[in-house]
Amino acid sequence: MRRVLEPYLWLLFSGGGVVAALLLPVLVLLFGVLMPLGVLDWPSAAHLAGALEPLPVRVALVAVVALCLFHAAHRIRHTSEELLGLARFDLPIAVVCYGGALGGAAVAAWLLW
Amino acid sequence: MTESIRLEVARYRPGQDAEPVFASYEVPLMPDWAVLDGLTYVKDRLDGTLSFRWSCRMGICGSCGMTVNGEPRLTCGTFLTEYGDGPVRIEPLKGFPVIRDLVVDIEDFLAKLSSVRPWLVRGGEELPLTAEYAQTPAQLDAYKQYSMCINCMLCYSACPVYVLDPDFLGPAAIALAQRYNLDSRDMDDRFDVLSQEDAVWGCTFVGECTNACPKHVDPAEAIQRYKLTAALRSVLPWSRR
Amino acid sequence: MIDVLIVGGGGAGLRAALAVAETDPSLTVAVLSKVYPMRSHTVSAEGGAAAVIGAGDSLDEHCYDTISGGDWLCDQDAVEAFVAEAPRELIQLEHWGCPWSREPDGRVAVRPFGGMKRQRTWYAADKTGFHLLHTLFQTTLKYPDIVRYDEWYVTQLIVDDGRVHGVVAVEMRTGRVEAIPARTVILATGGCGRAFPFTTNATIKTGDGMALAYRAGAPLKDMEFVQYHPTGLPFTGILITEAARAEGGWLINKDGYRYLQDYDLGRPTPAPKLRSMELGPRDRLSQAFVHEQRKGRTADTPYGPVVYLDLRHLGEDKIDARIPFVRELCRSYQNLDPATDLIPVRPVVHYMMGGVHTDLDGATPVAGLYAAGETACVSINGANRLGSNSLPEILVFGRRAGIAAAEFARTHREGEPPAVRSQGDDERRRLTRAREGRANGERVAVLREEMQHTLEGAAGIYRGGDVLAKAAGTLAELCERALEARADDTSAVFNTEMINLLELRAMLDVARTIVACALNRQESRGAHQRTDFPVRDDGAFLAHSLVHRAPDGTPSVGLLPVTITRWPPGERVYGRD
Amino acid sequence: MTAPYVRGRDRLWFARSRRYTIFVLRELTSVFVAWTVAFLLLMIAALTGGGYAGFVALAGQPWMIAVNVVALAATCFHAITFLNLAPKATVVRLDGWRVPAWMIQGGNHSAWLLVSAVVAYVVLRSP
Ligand SMILES: Cc1cc2nc3c(=O)[nH]c(=O)nc-3n(C[C@H](O)[C@H](O)[C@H](O)COP(=O)(O)OP(=O)(O)OC[C@H]3O[C@@H](n4cnc5c(N)ncnc54)[C@H](O)[C@@H]3O)c2cc1C
Ligand code: SF4
Ligand code: F3S
Ligand code: FES
Repeated sequence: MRRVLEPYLWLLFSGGGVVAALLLPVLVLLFGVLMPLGVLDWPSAAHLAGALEPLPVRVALVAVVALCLFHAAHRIRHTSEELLGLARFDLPIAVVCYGGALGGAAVAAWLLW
Repeated sequence: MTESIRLEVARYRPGQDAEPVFASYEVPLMPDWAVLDGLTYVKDRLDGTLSFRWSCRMGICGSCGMTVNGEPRLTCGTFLTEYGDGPVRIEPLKGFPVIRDLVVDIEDFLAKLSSVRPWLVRGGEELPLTAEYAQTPAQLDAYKQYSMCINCMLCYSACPVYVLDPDFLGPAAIALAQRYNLDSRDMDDRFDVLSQEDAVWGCTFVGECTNACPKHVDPAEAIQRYKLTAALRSVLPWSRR
Repeated sequence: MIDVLIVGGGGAGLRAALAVAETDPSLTVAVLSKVYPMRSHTVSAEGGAAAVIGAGDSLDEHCYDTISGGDWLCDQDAVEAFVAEAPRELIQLEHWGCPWSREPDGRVAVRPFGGMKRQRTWYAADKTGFHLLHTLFQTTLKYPDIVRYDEWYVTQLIVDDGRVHGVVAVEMRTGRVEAIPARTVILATGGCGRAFPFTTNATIKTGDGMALAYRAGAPLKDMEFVQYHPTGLPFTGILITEAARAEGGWLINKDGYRYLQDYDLGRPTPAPKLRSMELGPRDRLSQAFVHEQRKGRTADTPYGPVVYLDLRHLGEDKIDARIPFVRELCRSYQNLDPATDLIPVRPVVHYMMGGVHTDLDGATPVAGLYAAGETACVSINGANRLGSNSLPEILVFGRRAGIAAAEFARTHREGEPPAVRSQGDDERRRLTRAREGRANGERVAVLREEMQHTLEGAAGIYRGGDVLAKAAGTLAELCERALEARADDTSAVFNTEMINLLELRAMLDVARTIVACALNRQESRGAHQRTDFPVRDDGAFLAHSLVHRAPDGTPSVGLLPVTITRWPPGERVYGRD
Repeated sequence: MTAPYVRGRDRLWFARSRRYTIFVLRELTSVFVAWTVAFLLLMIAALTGGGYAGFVALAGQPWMIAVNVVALAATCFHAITFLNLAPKATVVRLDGWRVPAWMIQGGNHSAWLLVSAVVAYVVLRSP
């Protein structure tokens, strides 16, 4: 079964890697560091909520969340197996990792609708 | 008087040693001696029982790979002077069963190599032996780099995935499969063997294979390129070559 | 029982295996080799492989170049067969995937080479042998029926009643000694450059096949003809391919003078000119070096006198495109860059023109025993091989030997004679003795060095009768001492010390035939130059040397006429036309 | 007995060379990628469900800032390595000429800067 899945997982992983690379650093920089430190002012809730309003933005956000989480899930799966020598538990590890990613994406969709 | 340098050489004599032990030898430190020259000096003058493989001593036969101070190296192309005052620690290639001393078992690789069909596959069409298949220099360039592999196994030894999981098809075998895939005369894409959990999908892109390769084959690149090929082929089933 | 057992996994051996597998899949074929096939010495060949393909060239011209290059000692029927089949073989390699260098329109490219009147040398950059060997090896993987015995060392041919029945071999990994029965055996074990101290040859080139055949009663031929390549790196002996000169490199002495013009090799021109100056034949170039040295015009290094190969005027781009391996080798092993520095070079033992005497199908006088490749002497190389003739030779005659052996195996279906077992048992006892610890003999390396220096001193570029006679005695005595050589290693597993000892004994046998043949040939021809007989003597010596092993182990040399078909002996002319 | 020696699993392989360690660190950035996404989800939850002020207060906690500084470093490391490695999988040939890796990498990094600027602009432009 996994032979069939691997190429798809890898595509999701790679896509997620690109999206995470392009978007995440600036987002943590703004919301996680500069605004909490007071270097920049927090935008108003209304402004941000307004930015989230258009349908395409919401769809894109769900996609971004899903891809980034898939990226993380894929790497965590492989690295944990390599670091800890857990290759024989690949199936449960994979289920947990990718399941987590799917769950995250579902949460995002639920929040945005 | 010539200076000397100490070699610390891993010895494993089956039946005698339960696991490798180190033996120390002093050899002359000559400016143009490779590590291999140090080892042949030991064998010729100090201790005839030391076993290791070598042949061409010009970096092309691929038999003299060993672990030198922790790194996989071709010993005929690694100079003693690189190691200052020494000592130089010489061990068999990591990741392979040790037959004796510095000699490792590479049968596993040969089986893997055969499995990727490393020969030109022509779907029925064959020209008579009076004419060659045309191939432009650019078409040659498309695979040339991957045809440079000397099967020295340094990349396998450097790859943590292979060392942890010997079922992984591994860098050189995949690079050689790509050497044929990208050859304009070849008509196969070896998807059945390469797009496997233990084949390209087993590689997590550590990239050490490429760092270790003495012939600049860049197996890491070969593998990542095939991942893209295989992924596209899976998503777009009509995109077979 | 194996139908065709091939000893040697180099170009000749693998080509033979493919010939059998492709012509008659019902036969069992095995390749037995002391190293993994892709480690064989064919891997080191750099420059290229000659075969007529193109406009402006002809088979006759390739024949003529080969025959005159060989100083009329080639068998001309063999040369004609070789030249006619070489193009087909190189195209076959192309069809198997060999990455030959190409012209912009996609056809195979050719380059000039020493002693060749036309551009006919196919090349895969300057790793021709490497690509050729890996292509052959990988193609054999297509045939799971080709059984491989990797890292098995053959110690003896099993011969009974004038016919070969198999071999005795040691599996290096376990030390197991086995008698392997076979209907035919093809020796494809390569040359024996390692019998000399300074050589381009890999450490595995120890003349085993020649010694095996010789001990089994098959004669060796033309052993006195040892090729010195003019351009080896001084310490390692690593070869700087002739392609470097073909692409336009110059040989200069310590004063920067292109000295070859003083030795009847033509006038210097800026661009390379075929069959002239640096593109003269190897024997003449190596001899010129000795004269330069006597005139004090070579430079001194810790590893002996050198001249220089100058590639600087070719420029970085051409060097990288055509001879990248030369640059890689110079950088890694000599710490210099040919784009900006001169390369120190000196003549180095490179190739054995002689070998096991065979007919055009590789058959030796022992029934069922064949030989091909550098270990054989079909006699296309005569007194001096032309560069880039050896790779096509191993293909053409590897294939021919394969087909002939297959035919022999098909028509000789008898079972295994008792000799297989009994000779196997005897050999096992002998080998056990070779491995028994002997703490007080001389080390293999000491004996080997003495042999190498004896041989170089007597059978180098120039030879003299008295030195040769003395060397014959020294070598005979070394053979005795080798029987009592010291053995530190008593282990069965991967005992390379024992293999080295067996290789030494093989080289000693071969060395004795070289000296005996050189002593017998009282003339100078090609690579064999006698100081006491400085001219060619067609009246007495337009003949091959044929050397048999006498029962007491001494070589006995006779002569065999050369086959002349269309090219009567003439003067060798280079650089004058 | 002539059995070959097989070395046991090396539990500390990733500490054996600096390059292995860097590889493992690169892989572990994915934990922070996941964290960053979670953090942003928290914010979205606050925006859509009310409680934005609470989120702002939480984000201002010193430990939270510390975690996010690490996350910033990790995501940047991820971005640099990921964008640099991309040319390995995508060999671009124009007319037989292979586009060199540095050009592809340069293109990727420019895209990264551009996207970051656009995001910052959208977030920060005055309402
Ligand atoms: C540096 C260099 C460059 C060269 N360049 C060129 C060139 O450009 N063009 C050209 O035409 N020629 C060139 N030559 C010559 C040419 O490469 C060789 O003559 C040719 O490759 C010999 O091939 P082979 O198959 O006969 O033997 P090899 O390739 O030497 O193979 C010998 C095989 O026999 C096996 N063997 C030997 N002894 C035993 C034993 N006792 N038991 C079991 N197995 C055994 C070995 O394992 C090996 O597999 C070059 C040679 C050298 C040294
Ligand atoms: S890819 Fe490189 S390192 Fe690996 S076996 Fe081939 S030449 Fe050696
Ligand atoms: S080191 Fe190993 S994990 Fe992949 S990139 Fe090379 S094969
Ligand atoms: S001895 Fe051949 S590669 Fe080192």
